Amino acid sequence: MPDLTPEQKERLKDVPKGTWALTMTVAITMFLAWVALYVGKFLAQGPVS
Amino acid sequence: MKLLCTFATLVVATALTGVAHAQTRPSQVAWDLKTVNFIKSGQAERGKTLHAACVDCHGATGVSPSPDFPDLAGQDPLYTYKQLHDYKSGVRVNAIMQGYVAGLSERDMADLAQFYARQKRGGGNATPVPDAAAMTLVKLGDGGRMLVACVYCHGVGGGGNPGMYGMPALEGQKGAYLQQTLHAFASGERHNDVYRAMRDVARRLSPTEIAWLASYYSGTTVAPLAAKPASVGSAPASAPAVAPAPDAAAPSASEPVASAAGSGAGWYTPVQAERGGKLYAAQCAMCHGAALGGGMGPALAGRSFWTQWGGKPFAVAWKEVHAKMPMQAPGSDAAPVSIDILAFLLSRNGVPAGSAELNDRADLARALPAR
Amino acid sequence: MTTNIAPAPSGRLVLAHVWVAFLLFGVALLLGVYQVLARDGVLGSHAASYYASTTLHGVVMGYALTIFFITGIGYAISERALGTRVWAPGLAWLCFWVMLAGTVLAALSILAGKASVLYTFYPPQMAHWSFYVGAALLVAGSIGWIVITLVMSAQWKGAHRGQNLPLAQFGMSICALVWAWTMVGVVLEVLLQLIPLAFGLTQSIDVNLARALFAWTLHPIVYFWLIPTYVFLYTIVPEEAGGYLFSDEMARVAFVMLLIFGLPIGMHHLYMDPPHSAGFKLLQGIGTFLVVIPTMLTGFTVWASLEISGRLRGGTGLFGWMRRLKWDDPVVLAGVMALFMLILGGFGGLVNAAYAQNAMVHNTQWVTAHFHYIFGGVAVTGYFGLAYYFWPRLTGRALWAPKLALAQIWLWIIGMNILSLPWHYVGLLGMPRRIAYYAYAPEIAAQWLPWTGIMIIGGVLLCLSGWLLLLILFLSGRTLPASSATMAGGFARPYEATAVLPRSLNGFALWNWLLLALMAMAWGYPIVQFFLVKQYPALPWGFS
Amino acid sequence: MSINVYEKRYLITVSVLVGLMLTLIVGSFVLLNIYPPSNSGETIDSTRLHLSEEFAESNLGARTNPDGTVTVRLVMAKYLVHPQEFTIPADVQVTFRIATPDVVHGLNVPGTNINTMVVPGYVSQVRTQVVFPEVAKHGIRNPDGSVTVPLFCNEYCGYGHQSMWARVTVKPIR
Repeated sequence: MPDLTPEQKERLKDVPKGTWALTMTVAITMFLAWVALYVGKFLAQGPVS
Repeated sequence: MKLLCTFATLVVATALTGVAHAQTRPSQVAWDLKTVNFIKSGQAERGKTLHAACVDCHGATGVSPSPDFPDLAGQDPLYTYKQLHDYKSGVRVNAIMQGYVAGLSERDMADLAQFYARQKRGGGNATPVPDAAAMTLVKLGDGGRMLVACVYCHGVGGGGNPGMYGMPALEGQKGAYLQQTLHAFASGERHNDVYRAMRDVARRLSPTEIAWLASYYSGTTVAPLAAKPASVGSAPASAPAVAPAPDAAAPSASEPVASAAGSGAGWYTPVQAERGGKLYAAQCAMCHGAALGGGMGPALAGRSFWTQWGGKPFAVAWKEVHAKMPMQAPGSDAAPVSIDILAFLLSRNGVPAGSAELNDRADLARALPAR
Repeated sequence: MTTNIAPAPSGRLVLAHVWVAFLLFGVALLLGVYQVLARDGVLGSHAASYYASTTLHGVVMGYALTIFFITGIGYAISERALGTRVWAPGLAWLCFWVMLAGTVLAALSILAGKASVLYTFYPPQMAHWSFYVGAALLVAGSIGWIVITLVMSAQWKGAHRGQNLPLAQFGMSICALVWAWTMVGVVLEVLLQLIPLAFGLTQSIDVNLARALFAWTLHPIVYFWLIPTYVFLYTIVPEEAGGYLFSDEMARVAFVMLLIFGLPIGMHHLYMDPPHSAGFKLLQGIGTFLVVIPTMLTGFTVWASLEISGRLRGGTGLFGWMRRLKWDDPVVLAGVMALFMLILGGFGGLVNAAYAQNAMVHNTQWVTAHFHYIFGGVAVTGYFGLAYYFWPRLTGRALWAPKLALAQIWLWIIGMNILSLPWHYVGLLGMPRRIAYYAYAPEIAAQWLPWTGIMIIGGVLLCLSGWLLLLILFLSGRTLPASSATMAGGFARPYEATAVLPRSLNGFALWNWLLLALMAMAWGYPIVQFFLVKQYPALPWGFS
Repeated sequence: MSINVYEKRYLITVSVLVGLMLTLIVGSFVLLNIYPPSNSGETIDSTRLHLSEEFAESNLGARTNPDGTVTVRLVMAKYLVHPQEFTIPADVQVTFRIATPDVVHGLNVPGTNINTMVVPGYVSQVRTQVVFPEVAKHGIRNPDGSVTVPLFCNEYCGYGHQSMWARVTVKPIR
């Protein structure tokens, strides 16, 4: 653990909530976009085998 | 020359019977390793001796003296082999060639192919093409009509395409022959192209475009041909499930009938000329050329027609055709056959048609128009 | 105070590699502009020059730029991480000249129009033998770097018993292993099938075996290209941004997962190929989705490291730290932009990899848009960051104009978005790949024209940005006084204490065995089948 | 090995999302029989293709089978699709069987899932049902209500690659 001043520790208390929020939104958005394209265009175009 | 014509006609009967059968069979030549290596192993020297029989039509070194017969010099050996093989198997129909090829073995064909491949190509240097539109067709094709550019298969300048198997070189080829070939592909008369590759291209070209292309590749100027007379058995007997009917681009085989100046000036009926066209193709085309341009026999259209028969009584033409022709069996044609052929000849030289049929009694004394 | 700092010991070696890489990169960018203009019909229609250009563009970007840059920067990273000189620099130089000779040979063959078979070769269309020999030399030369990197790791671990191999060196060692495993496919194809056929020693070729071997390489080569950028994101960006690496262990886990999951999944390039059964395609399809996890893990860890730096610099609230990042530092900007591009680039990959959904986009421009976005947007942006970070440390001179470097990166990202976003859409419209000009019926091409027009702007911006990079690097090495940054500047320090790692996260033997098993399971039958079932080989064809 | 709690939650979420995607994919495979076109068992001697019985010149094009499904046989050869124009019905099972006598080609029809590689040595097979409204977005509407949509060669096969395509006319079922 790097030697942080108390003031630095105070600033870092919320890490990594921001990242969590950002990456969760990204992950879920990508998932929903993929499902939309999978169902909305791929399956809509008919079966394939 | 005489011997040749005689030989050719004897064979006609046998070839014609094979026509219907040959229609559906595809070319028997496939570019598998065995065939490609077999052709590569052809002996040009031995081919040279076999070539002796072909000199009359195809010239001493494979550069043909007559515009109706193709140059073979410098041609892709695989292509030459395939044409010979197709003639022998009857997939490609031509009275003369089938007669000649009947005696050739596959080894002979490979040797001939290698001999011709080593000869220097003939043909003039390509004169500038008459029209930019042809250049677009050659270099880019025409997307709307699904035409692929000629260069991709035949190479830049038509020099051939060694990267593909059996693609013919077009550069310097005889103009009339190129034109006839494209028309033959368009009508389906020639159908030894695998998977209709050339037929699907040719049927979409107009006669003017065909003339441009023939001019571009031959380096000579070729006049657009009225649609080729529908020769015997041209339409493929069993149309494939999706028979691409020749669309508007290739006009049907009706003859461009000269406008009859009143019934008196008319000499023949279009139907008669039509019949005559078929008979001409069967009996006379091989010596006088499918386009009446002449070959071994004299030309029967344009200047030679008018100097020989223009302004003279019809009887002169009648005696020449009915009594002396066909060359190998003079006078063997019945009167109606000769009359129909003459009607066709008149129609191709712009002599006016009319409502009354040409006949060998009433019209003998009438003088043909002069030009 | 300007102290004249001697450039890093192997500065010349690294600079030689990186300069070759970026000069070729500059040329390939010009070709890219030509292609985006040609396809829109602006420059008339010439199939021959278009396909030669596409081949050169692909070979340079996919093989030359990457191999030269990665090996060059690999030496610099290994030296800095381990604090020792590059092992056997003579071997490194020899390999450099072998790689250069191969690249020149292949490039000449392409420029002569004898090798327009694109960077994916496409047998049975055959190029001149010089093309294949050139490509083989380029790849063979890079083996030197693999050996050197792994030997340096082994030597360091020998001398530092019980210590964790520095993360940067761990990452580059994984990169070397990925490339060693990856190249097997294409090397077998080139040495055993293409070169013999090109020389006429054989007369026909099993096309589907060649495609399977190439697909073996075609996916993991992406991780060979990407891992240096991941090393940059994990070990350089957090330090440069004034923060800490969020988790050293998770970084190692991510690298190992990339190696293990990234290798045996190349069959998603063959989804539409008849010779492979739906079962094996599904097996490798599922494998492809597993490799999403290390990518997302990298995203999280690097964003968390940036969050630390942002908060230390006064950012508050859930996203306040993003505004406080060190946006004025080109190295940090490159890192952040690479992360953003990873999102959309990754999305394109999800669609391609989704088994049957590939039928929607296979061989359409969607695929081209995807890999421009992820290779151009993520990997190459990372290369810019690495170049800006190492230039002062290699040349002993300051970066010429950091502000201009920022502009160069912004220009690159904006250009890539203008180029690739319409490109994705045109792919969904069904526009096929690799068309030299619009030869279809006019009404069909009309649907794509507005978009391919916009793509020209993107292409031009990218080219400007690339040449701006060359200008900055050229002037940075020449004119200005010494920079204060020293070669000794360390890599990112971990935020949380990292205990001594289990042998498995410090060594590679375990992973190599596991990979052997996975590759046998994934590719065993799909490749061997071509020797079991009677095949009909194809004859060689030309491309003209 | 300590993993941060947020990171752990994030990884679990990502794993769940990946799991959902795989469920949708494997579900399509198992329930709807949707999988990439494969034909691993059917080799063919491409060098002698036009002499084969199925891919003879007269046997190409669209053909309605006794059971009402349609089989379209195509040959893709350097720079032409044979036949260049054919018609298929919408909402009917259509089976494409394609082969090549020369190099690797590929084909895709925008607005449909007809997409496969065509490689020497194997017969390619794609089964689908064309959905008329989707195809209509990409094609040109004909006076008789049918839509003509292009079929592209989508794999580089030489200098004529950009000129290689076919016209597919899709007839809606009344």
